[in-house]
Amino acid sequence: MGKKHETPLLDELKKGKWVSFVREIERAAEKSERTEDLLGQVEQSYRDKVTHWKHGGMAGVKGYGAGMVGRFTEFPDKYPGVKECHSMRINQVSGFFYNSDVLRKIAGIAEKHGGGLLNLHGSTGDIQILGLRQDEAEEAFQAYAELGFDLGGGGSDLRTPSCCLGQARCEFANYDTLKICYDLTQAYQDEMHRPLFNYKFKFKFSGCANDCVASASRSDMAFIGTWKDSIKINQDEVKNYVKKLNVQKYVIDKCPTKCMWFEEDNLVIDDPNCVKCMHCINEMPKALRPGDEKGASILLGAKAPLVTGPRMGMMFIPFYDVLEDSKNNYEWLKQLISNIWDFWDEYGVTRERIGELMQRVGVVTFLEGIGLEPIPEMVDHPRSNPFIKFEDEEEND
Amino acid sequence: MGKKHETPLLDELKKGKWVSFVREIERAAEKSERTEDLLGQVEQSYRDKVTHWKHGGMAGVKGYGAGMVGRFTEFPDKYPGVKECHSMRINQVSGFFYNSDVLRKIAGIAEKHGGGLLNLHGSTGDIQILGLRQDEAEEAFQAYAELGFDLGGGGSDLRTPSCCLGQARCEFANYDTLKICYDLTQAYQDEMHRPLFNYKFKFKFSGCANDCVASASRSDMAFIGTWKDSIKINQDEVKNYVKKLNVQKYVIDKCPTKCMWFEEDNLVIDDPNCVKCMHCINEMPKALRPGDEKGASILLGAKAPLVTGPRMGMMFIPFYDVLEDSKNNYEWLKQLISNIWDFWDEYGVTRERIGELMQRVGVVTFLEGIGLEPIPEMVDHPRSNPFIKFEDEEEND
Amino acid sequence: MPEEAKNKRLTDIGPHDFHDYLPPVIKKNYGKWAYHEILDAGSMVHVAESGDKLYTVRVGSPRLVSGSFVRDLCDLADKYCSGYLRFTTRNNVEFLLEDEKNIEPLKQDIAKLGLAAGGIGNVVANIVHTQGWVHCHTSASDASGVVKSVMDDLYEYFVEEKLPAKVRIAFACCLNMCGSVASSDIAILGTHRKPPRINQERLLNLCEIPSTIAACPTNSIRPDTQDGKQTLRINEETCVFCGSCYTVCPAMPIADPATDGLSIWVGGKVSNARTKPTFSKLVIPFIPNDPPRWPKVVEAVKTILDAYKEGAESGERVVEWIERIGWPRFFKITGFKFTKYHVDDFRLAETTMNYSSHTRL
Amino acid sequence: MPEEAKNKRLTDIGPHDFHDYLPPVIKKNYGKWAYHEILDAGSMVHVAESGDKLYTVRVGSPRLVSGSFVRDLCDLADKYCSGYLRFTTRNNVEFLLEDEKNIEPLKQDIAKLGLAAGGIGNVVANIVHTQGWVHCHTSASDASGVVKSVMDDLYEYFVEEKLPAKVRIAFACCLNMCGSVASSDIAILGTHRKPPRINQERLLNLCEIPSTIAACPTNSIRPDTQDGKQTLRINEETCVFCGSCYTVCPAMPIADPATDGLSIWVGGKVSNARTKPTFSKLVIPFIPNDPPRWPKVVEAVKTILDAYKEGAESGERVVEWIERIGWPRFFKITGFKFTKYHVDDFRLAETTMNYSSHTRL
Ligand code: SRM
Ligand code: SRM
Ligand code: SRM
Ligand code: SRM
Ligand code: SF4
Ligand code: SF4
Ligand code: SF4
Ligand code: SF4
Ligand code: SF4
Ligand code: SF4
Ligand code: SF4
Ligand code: SF4
Repeated sequence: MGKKHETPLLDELKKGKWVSFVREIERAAEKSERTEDLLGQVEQSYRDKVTHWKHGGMAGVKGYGAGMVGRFTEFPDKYPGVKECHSMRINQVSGFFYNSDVLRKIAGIAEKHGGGLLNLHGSTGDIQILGLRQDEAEEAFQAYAELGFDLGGGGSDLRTPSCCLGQARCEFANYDTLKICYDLTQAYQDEMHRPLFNYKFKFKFSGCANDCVASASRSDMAFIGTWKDSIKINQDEVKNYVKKLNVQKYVIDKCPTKCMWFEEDNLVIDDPNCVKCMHCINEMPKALRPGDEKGASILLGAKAPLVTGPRMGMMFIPFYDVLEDSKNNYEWLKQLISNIWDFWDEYGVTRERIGELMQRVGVVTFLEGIGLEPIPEMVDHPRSNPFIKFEDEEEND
Repeated sequence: MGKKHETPLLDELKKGKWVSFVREIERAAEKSERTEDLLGQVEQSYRDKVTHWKHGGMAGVKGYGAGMVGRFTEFPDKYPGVKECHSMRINQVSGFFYNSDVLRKIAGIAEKHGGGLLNLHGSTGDIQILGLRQDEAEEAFQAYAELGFDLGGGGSDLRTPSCCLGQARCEFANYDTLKICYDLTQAYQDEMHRPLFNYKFKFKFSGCANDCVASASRSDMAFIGTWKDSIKINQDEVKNYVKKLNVQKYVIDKCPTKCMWFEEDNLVIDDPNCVKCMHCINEMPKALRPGDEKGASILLGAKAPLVTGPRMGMMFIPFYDVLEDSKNNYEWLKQLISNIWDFWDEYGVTRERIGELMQRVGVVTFLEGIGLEPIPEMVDHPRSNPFIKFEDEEEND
Repeated sequence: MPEEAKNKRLTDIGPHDFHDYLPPVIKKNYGKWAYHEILDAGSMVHVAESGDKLYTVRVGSPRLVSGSFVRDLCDLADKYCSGYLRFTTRNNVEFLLEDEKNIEPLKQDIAKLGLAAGGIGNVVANIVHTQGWVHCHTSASDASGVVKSVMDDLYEYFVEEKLPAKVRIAFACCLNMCGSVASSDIAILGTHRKPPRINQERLLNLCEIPSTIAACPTNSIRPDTQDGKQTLRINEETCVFCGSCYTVCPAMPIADPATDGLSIWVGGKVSNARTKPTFSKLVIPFIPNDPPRWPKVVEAVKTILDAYKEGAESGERVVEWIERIGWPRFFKITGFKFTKYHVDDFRLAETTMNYSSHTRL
Repeated sequence: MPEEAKNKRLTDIGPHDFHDYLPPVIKKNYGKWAYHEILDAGSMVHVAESGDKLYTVRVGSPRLVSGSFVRDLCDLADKYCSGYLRFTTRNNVEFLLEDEKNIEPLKQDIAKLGLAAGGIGNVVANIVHTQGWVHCHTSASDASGVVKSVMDDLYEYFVEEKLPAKVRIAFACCLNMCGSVASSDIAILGTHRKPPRINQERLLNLCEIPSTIAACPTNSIRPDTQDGKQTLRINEETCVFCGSCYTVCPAMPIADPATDGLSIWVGGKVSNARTKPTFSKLVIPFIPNDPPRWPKVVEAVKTILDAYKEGAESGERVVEWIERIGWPRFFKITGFKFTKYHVDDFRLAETTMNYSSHTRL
């Protein structure tokens, strides 16, 4: 089969050992004329060293303000197949678990209604289907819905929550990341599909401080598993590790609070001083395990650099008892979320993420607004400048 | 002898084991009526819980804009002796070395022309003589001058430089702090006595990173001794320390760059990774000594909190060869200082310290202004936000 | 699916319930895993308290895949693990096996498809990345092409555990940073170097003046009038080419073939293991776009990785290594030039300076 | 002094040359010291490469001293060390002895004068402080009185080495911080809590409007007119009571007997030993003035010192101890209350937050 567009530059990217995305576009193009045009346009970008997509343009399905990203080529005549080349975001399964049956169907719909190309997965966690036309959107959407899948977030709304695989396969998980991710996604369908926020809002759930879903740097509200009681130590296994690993150098000396040491052959941990960083457990998973009183810390405000610089999640709730609250349909958490969203709604400006709002109004004002008390766990250290805004009630201390 | 003013509150401060300043004021008051009034006024402040000094007012000697702080009481009728109660700043001897002869004379002048009270020393380092009247100032000044002492700084000028005792008694000193402090003070007499700067400017000189004159937090230009080559190790003495000290725990584990370890019984230091923090040398002064290629780091911009928050000195010159430059009458250093003062003069605003100016215009602009290149030693880490202001010349990199 | 549902338009059903896709061994041992062991860079085993074992074989993916690719995976899953598979948070594929004996044959089939088993343990993980010229309008560079070029070069580090610790590389094609660029061991970032060009006509139709002004991190956008019409003016002296205005206002394109390219960042980290999460820091301010294979970018990443491999102690992430040896030495070892661009000049710039006498000489 | 000099008015002669006051043993061994040993909290010996020894006896001073005090010291110096003595950078007196045998008799004479030998090694050093009600117009509290009260209570820690490391305490009577308050192990700071009161009449005569406005860290001062005359207005909502305006403009007094007092800070450090220099951090936002002996301030300092002595490992400065155990535990142990005032809200506030999941539970 002759190629519709010559792609000498892209062909260079079929060389080398790593699996080639060019080969993948070509495989999709074999079945889809529009993807042939996509190939052509990308080749032209490689030649011109510039993108050839127009900015924005609408795409979506009825009753939803989110879930699709509109995309139009600058050269509809040259590449008519990508005159419209929208992408559709399909909410992934918690933990990205699938079976072959459903995956084949997902791919099938992408081929039937789109360009046969998918992102597995997008950076937020959606299954992305590339190359849809607006007039096919509804049909594709319903096909996925019939398979039991809905659209993900987009625009100024709650973005598709995602999580690490947690208790499904990981011995480190301190709470059920898959379940809370699923439950909250279901609870906030309206907030996901109909953008009414000032800007995007992201939840991510990691089962422990390793943060395998990078929640601390990429979500407005990050849940990071932790525990309250003591690390469980299997001293026999410790002794086994000592045989093969320099435990002093690689484990103990790297504990951030220096709260562990050997007493004779036994490993001792000063648990009240442990910050649940996971390092020792990572290094000796057979010997050490998180305690029994498990839950999650909640960090707020992470985001990408624009406009005021990149932000990491800031500690707000040192310990949230996920399991207990889940029995109450997450009543406590939902109240907190609602307080946050209300405050954001009232005081935030357009295109201001929650982290930027916190920074602008000040953490204390934000805390008062959402009904939390300041605690030392929130700060790296107390203030070092003397410009204290005393208030009247304090006068007669 | 009956007391002129009753001081029941201050009398409470004569109790206790620590030497009492009240007793000192009283001893001075025994010989000085004005100091009796001082005692009365301070007692009244203790009663009223508020200072009773007026703000400012002039005091000084002819041809000098600095060296005295004017002070007037709110109650000249009640405490006529402190109607005027100025203080005079006498430039200390480098390293605060004196002998009994000169000290007695210094005290004598303070008693003859002032209230007989001194600060040994003021926070900047001056000998402060308290309780002078303007009409006595000239006489007191000349009396000190005849003793070989001049006034210190004050107002918007170069403040009295000060230093740790350095090579006079300390084995850690990497350059002659006393000499450079003396030489530069002499070189900049005009800048000290006739305030023409935007605000104050302070030099302080510490012989090593222990910074015994707290230069890094209290001087616009801090000189902190360091060395370029290797720490000298006396392995025999190391072995002696090992007998009495847990060297691994208290020395090696606390090295900030972890650049030292034992190889068999010998201590090994990866000197290129040593940041000359002094810790190991402090702990084992008999075993370890700074290298031979000695000099100083220069840090700029420290200051007290007002107006933009407290600042520590910022690394600008990792290594300045003090000894070599002193042979050239400090030609290199004086050029740098002149560049800094010129830039400050041109771009600084009134009451803006050099650290605040650097912060306001940006470090790179400041570097360009004073003729230095940016080097990685100046930063804790390179930028992490992506807002790079590329300039045209870089275009075709 | 019941009949009435079929005829009704389905909305707000939410994501599929994950329970439906968990393999039986997971369902049985959910939340009851005891420990894991890494077998090699391509496989690991998780052992449950019950003694049950789950074997995982991980396979690199380009993330942008065809339906055929998906079916290839499904075929292998059917053949070796009852059809169960998952994707990782970094877009790798994981086959979930109950039978250890299937690992080797599966790996052979994987190789036959031209794919690589790997990515587990102390490896270069799959590069998290974004759309680039394939789909986005703001990109300063392509995404997939750079990633492919780099991964070809680092292939050995994906398929074998040869590094002191995990190395996470991320790519984003513009400062919006849809990848994890702000906090990766090594990050590659699409970078513009010219101010946006204002299209006065389109501006009036397409853009909201206040939100465009508010989008600028450096306050470089001011309202203006031209020929009596309301428009915007850009202060080119202060513009930092971030493209934020273009994101909000399509009438201010910023991409420029002659001056766009990439910057390189290192030393970010998200995990809380040992040290707190930290951002990536600039090491190479700019490398011009050089498609199709961006050799200088590839070389830069390799230089960093080689220096890291050579210098880091076992268990040290990139940032931990650099902080131990110091940034001056990092620049010396890699040969990268330290310039004024490396000195932060944004909002919190002053907090990035060295306030101490600590320095290597 | 030559005749002509006597008749000429002397100016710009600069400080006395230090060489004139160095004892012979120092002159001989200048720059050639080999090591030192601390003999007890009041004395130490420095040994030169030549083998020569210099004994130092350190004595606490209130800094604000009378001529008689100076003569007392001089008499001792004459008796025991040929008249040589010096002051330290923290205002202690040091006698510089060549003969070890003189240490004990000197110490006895010191005791007779009601003075204390001490301050060397792991002690509470003399408190660096400022003028207070004795001489300054901005003070929110007295200086010497608070210092005396605290030192009486901590006396044993000055005369004996009982602490894990050196503890530096500093006092400043206002936010100008003429003492080292911004970077001390424990700091006591005079603190106002009401906005300045503007005296309209004096304002016009005494103050420069622009520099007064510029003096404000929170931009709380605005130009205003009253009865047609130019004056200033203070935004009391944003004023942080720093007194900076009063420093520049005498017509805006801020001291207020009813509301002035002290705040307590900990964990600052200037030396570069081990860790970089760091600022003191707020622990008690406010304690009302309670002369003559400020019992609550004394108690607060003692509480901190006791907790430190109990909890720190040998060699740990206060900040190193707190960072090891964490601020939450510090507040728990001391019983101090963590309030909204502890959360920074000034310019760089956001850099003081905990951006991690690290937390003690
Ligand atoms: C598709 C996706 C990249 C990918 O290749 O995977 C993506 C693509 C776009 N992102 Fe993103 N973002 C994607 C995940 C992210 C992430 C990562 C995450 O969610 O974990 C981030 C960083 C985290 C964060 O939110 O801070 C991210 C930060 C941004 C930003 C900057 C937001 C900010 O507050 O600074 C923008 C700009 C905007 O929203 O206006 C943006 C905007 C965009 C737009 C819509 C372009 C634009 O100018 O409006 C891109 C559409 C590209 C296209 O044509 O397909 N994208 N974007 C990701 C969503 C797929 C999915 O649903 O799974
Ligand atoms: C006397 C002395 C305190 C003492 O008891 O020792 C002192 C006393 C005053 N200082 Fe100071 N400062 C003294 C050392 C310091 C230091 C410490 C140092 O130099 O090492 C600092 C902090 C370091 C620094 O410079 O940043 C210091 C930072 C200030 C400031 C804040 C400067 C700033 O940039 O933020 C002011 C306010 C001003 O200058 O307007 C100030 C202002 C004052 C004034 C002149 C009051 C005023 O409002 O103008 C005080 C006069 C008090 C009086 O009546 O005697 N004083 N002042 C010290 C000078 C004695 C000497 O010459 O040896
Ligand atoms: C499968 C996955 C979770 C998922 O839900 O998909 C996962 C799985 C595991 N992670 Fe992870 N991590 C996964 C993404 C991450 C991420 C997120 C990311 O890279 O974007 C991080 C944070 C990265 C960062 O800090 O920048 C992450 C930081 C860790 C760490 C901390 C490493 C460190 O020392 O900093 C550990 C602990 C360890 O390796 O010892 C860890 C440990 C593990 C363990 C050993 C947990 C376990 O017992 O099962 C799993 C296998 C490790 C491996 O791959 O070597 N995982 N892990 C993700 C695989 C991504 C991939 O395909 O490469
Ligand atoms: C005499 C004096 C210098 C002077 O020119 O007057 C001095 C003298 C010595 N200092 Fe110092 N330091 C002196 C003020 C300082 C200061 C400044 C200050 O306190 O304002 C500092 C910085 C304080 C800070 O970090 O906040 C200082 C931080 C040090 C250190 C670092 C301690 C640490 O681990 O952080 C050492 C090293 C040590 O003690 O092991 C040190 C060590 C020494 C040695 C052992 C140096 C030597 O070999 O002679 C001297 C005797 C130590 C002692 O007193 O225990 N000196 N030393 C000062 C005595 C002040 C006093 O009367 O108490
Ligand atoms: S974040 Fe923790 S619980 Fe989740 S997969 Fe990673 S290591 Fe396991
Ligand atoms: S989890 Fe981290 S902080 Fe806690 S004991 Fe282990 S290494 Fe230390
Ligand atoms: S700063 Fe260094 S050289 Fe100077 S006295 Fe202190 S320890 Fe000695
Ligand atoms: S001086 Fe400091 S950095 Fe250098 S080896 Fe000694 S402890 Fe380490
Ligand atoms: S990083 Fe920028 S260019 Fe790339 S997909 Fe995201 S918004 Fe588009
Ligand atoms: S590119 Fe960025 S800095 Fe430049 S005008 Fe637009 S928003 Fe402002
Ligand atoms: S700290 Fe303030 S009140 Fe005290 S002497 Fe200095 S300027 Fe005066
Ligand atoms: S006291 Fe300080 S904050 Fe208040 S008005 Fe004066 S300068 Fe401004």
